[in-house]
Amino acid sequence: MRVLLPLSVAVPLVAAALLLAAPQSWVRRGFDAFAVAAAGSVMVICSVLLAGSTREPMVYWFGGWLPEGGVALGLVLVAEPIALALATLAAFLVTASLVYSWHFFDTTGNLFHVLMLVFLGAMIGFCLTGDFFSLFVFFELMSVAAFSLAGYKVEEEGSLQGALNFAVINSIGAFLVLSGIALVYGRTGALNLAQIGESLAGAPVDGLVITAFVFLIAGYFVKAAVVPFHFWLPDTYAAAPTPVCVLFAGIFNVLGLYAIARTYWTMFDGVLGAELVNLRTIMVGAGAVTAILGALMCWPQRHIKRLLGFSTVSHVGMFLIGLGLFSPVAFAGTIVYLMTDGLVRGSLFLCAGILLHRLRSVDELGCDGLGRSIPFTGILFLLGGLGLAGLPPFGTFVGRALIGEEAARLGFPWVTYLMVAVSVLTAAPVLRAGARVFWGFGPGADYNHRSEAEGDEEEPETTEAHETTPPLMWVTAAALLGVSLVAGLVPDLPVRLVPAAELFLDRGAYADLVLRGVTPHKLPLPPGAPLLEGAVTGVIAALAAVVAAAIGLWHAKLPASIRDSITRSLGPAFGGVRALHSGHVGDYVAWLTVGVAVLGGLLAATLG
Amino acid sequence: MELLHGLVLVFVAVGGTAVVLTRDPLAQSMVVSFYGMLLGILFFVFQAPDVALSQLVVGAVALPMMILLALAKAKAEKQ
Amino acid sequence: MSFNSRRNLFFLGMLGFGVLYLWGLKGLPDFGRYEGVYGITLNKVAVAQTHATNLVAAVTFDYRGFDTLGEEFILFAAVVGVAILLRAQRDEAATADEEAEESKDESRSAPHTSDAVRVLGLALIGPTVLFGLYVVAHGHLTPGGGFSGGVVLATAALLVYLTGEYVALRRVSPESLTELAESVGAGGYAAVGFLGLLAGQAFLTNVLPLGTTGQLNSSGTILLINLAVSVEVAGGFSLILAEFLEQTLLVRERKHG
Amino acid sequence: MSYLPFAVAAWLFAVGLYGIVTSRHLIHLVICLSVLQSSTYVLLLAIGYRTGASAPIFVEIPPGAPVVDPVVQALTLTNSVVAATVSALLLALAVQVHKKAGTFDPDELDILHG
Repeated sequence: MRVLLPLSVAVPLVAAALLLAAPQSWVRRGFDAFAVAAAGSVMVICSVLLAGSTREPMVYWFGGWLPEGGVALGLVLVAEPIALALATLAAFLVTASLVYSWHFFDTTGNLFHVLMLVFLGAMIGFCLTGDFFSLFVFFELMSVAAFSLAGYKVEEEGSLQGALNFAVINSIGAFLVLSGIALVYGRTGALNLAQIGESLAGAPVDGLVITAFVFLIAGYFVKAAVVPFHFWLPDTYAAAPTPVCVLFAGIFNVLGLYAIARTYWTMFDGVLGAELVNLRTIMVGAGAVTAILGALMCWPQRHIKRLLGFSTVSHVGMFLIGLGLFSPVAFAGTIVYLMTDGLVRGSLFLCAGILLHRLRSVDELGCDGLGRSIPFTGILFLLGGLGLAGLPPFGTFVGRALIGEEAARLGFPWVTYLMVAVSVLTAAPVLRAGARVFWGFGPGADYNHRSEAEGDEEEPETTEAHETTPPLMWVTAAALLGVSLVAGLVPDLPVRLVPAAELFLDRGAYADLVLRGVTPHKLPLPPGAPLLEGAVTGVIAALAAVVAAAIGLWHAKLPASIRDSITRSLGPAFGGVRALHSGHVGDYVAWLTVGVAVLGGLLAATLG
Repeated sequence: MELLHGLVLVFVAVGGTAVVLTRDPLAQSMVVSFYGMLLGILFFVFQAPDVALSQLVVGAVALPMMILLALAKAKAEKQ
Repeated sequence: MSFNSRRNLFFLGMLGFGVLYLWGLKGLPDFGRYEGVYGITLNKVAVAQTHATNLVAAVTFDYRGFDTLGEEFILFAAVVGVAILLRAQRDEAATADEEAEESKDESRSAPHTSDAVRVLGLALIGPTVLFGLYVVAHGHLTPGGGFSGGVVLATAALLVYLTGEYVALRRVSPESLTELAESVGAGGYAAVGFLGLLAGQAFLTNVLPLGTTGQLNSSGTILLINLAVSVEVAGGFSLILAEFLEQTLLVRERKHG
Repeated sequence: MSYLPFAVAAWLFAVGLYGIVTSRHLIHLVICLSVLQSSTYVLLLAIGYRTGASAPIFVEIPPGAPVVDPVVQALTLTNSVVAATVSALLLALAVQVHKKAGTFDPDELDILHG
């Protein structure tokens, strides 16, 4: 059982190396089958480990270097349920993407598959490692694989520019993280997370602690795409290959948030814990700003993948709120939310990929009504939109309700309303686009939409227009939606997650497990809370999203006075915010610098 | 020893600034090669011969080479 | 944003950023007074435990060997990425090849390389390879190892290209050769990890005989990993240089041909 | 004096960022990123330095002699080689952008906006 831990990382990496060595004369299907088999077996390994870790968390020391006297000499993987749940999700999404791309790329060669497997190995290593520098290494590995995958479509200018912006910003984020690691190493002389936590605990909060924390948070904010570190995301998502987008939207961003939780709960809780109230306010605030800005930016988009990119930004903001509440229940809710929501967004991207396959475009206006021939994809797309809004029984409503309740208990009663409003605002443009493309609702394509921005620059990923959709494409999209739906039907899902979240948030238990091999006590399941209220809210949110989508489609029919007042009051601010997303990498880096300064200022003012 | 450290550090700081302020990439590839060498010396002074060696082969040779090749490639395509 | 407003925004942010960073750095121990427990512990035990005299190699390839495996794959992924990005132009290269073959262009074999440069380059190849191998093989004893040695070896490959033997080399298909080196290097590292598992120990355990400290044949798997890394690094850098060079040469040739 | 190495690291970070923000050439921008990265090396090695200690190589020094921290060196060593390949990846991206857009100037790359 324990030996599966190193294998979960080593298997995908070795498979990638073997695949690169495979002769180019192999048929394309050979590469496909090998890659799917490798990713699938990693998924099995992760699920087995997940099941095992809920009974008993484990650690694995590489090279047999066990810690001596509380000092870690070597590197460690830690198997605990939350980390493994994310690792399993990563393996599932990679497998699904590889199955989906079976018919997708009309290219030969194995390089795409090689990078996908490296990406998978990096994500699992990132989830499981208990070492500070390994966290950075796998961060880099994930990023480098992601840069190359994002720029995969070299014949497209947008894809290349998006990848370049992505690479530059994420590299700067990585250097911020590395500087933070250096500062912490200078203070504690340790790289093991648990050991650092013990070394920092109880020390006074000083400049070094605050700066290191800000650098780490900012670096991971870049990855998670929190405002104002988010600019790279829509550029990249709009042009990256669809199977890669699924991974980006489903898991890549949220791993940034996961790293923040890891960083805080294993290392900084002992020193910053006394100021938790202030920290909570800052995190929830950052999350709220991100959620609102992302939701507003969804509206003017007509490029469907870019629209889904902004909805990712917005939902990351909501996850950050859940995470930033720093409580086990909210954390459990966040995990449920981000996993089920990631599946829904992944499915939406896959539907957009089918559009690209059949219609050679993902421009909402350009495809007006053209999707009538593929109604089944349309139904999946609309269901996905409703899933974003949190319609029961999609698992999304469970997570949202849990975060909302806990936020109210901690003194943020507005969080519930904000989250419902934001999910309505992100779901409505998706529903609008779906209704227009697949059923031709709304005024025709010649109707003068407010957006003149990027339309159909995107080149199709397959060489010719296709008359049919290969079954594997929509089956994968349906599978992702289905899993999200089933998750919402599991009775007491959040309740089952709360003990795992409590373990994650317990710095002492983590250190005992890693440094002294003490298995934590099994925590009792808390009483199940009825989520009836959350379900009702979910239905209301879905209805509101449908209404908002209808307004989006037919807003020309609104009385002129209402339209004018909306344009007057929101127009200039809207235009200003849109103009900030300039596609200029220098602008993005300037904003990043400002973001670090603001975060630093806030933390210094409240904690220092 | 103290003086040596200070001197090399100042050189590195000036070198890094010079790399950034050299706006023409062709000239910059020369400056960055020199900067790579300065860093190598600094690491040697910091008692890190391993890092110094890899910095010399990478920073002073391999990286500038790649820059030159990238520039040559772009230029060749333009013609 | 205009250039000036972008720069001003940056300066504004940098003011806060800089103050924050300098404030953080003040919390570090004074320069030269560092007493980190990790390093101190390793200084005491590492030579006895690994029989490597170069502590940096012991840390890189043994204690923190799993990290270095990750780093190896960063290199691996970056090289595959370069191959992907320059892939489209390979089609053009193929077209250029055909054109050249049709016209039987003699200038292909040695574009713009004077004889003096060729002789000098050829003469340098041998010593460079030897030096690279020396650096790799002594990595566990003295400064060097697979990372720096691998780059030196790649420089030898570059000399081959520069002296105009490039086209000759192309006949043995450097792409597939270097790709093979990539996977052998990265896969070989992982294989050393599995060696530990086969011996019933943890992944990446140093299970080979450690030998006598200070001897070339010592320190067990550290030496093996060093070799795997050198293959990986040399292959990776050669592939990158080849990808860039191929285009430059071919485009130049096309123009002349 | 004891603060100077750290200040130099901070300076390199700031200068690298400045170069990226004000860059008008993508290849220049990639090189500035490598300057930024060198900041982290200087910081790590400066942290691990110990006055009067030798390099952590026990060939000509007796066992147990004071040496500088080997861990930061290991971290920097692998990083510096890997970083060069990542720079190569960025350069390849820049070259491809130039091929498609016909320019290296970020100001003229304007297809991604809104």
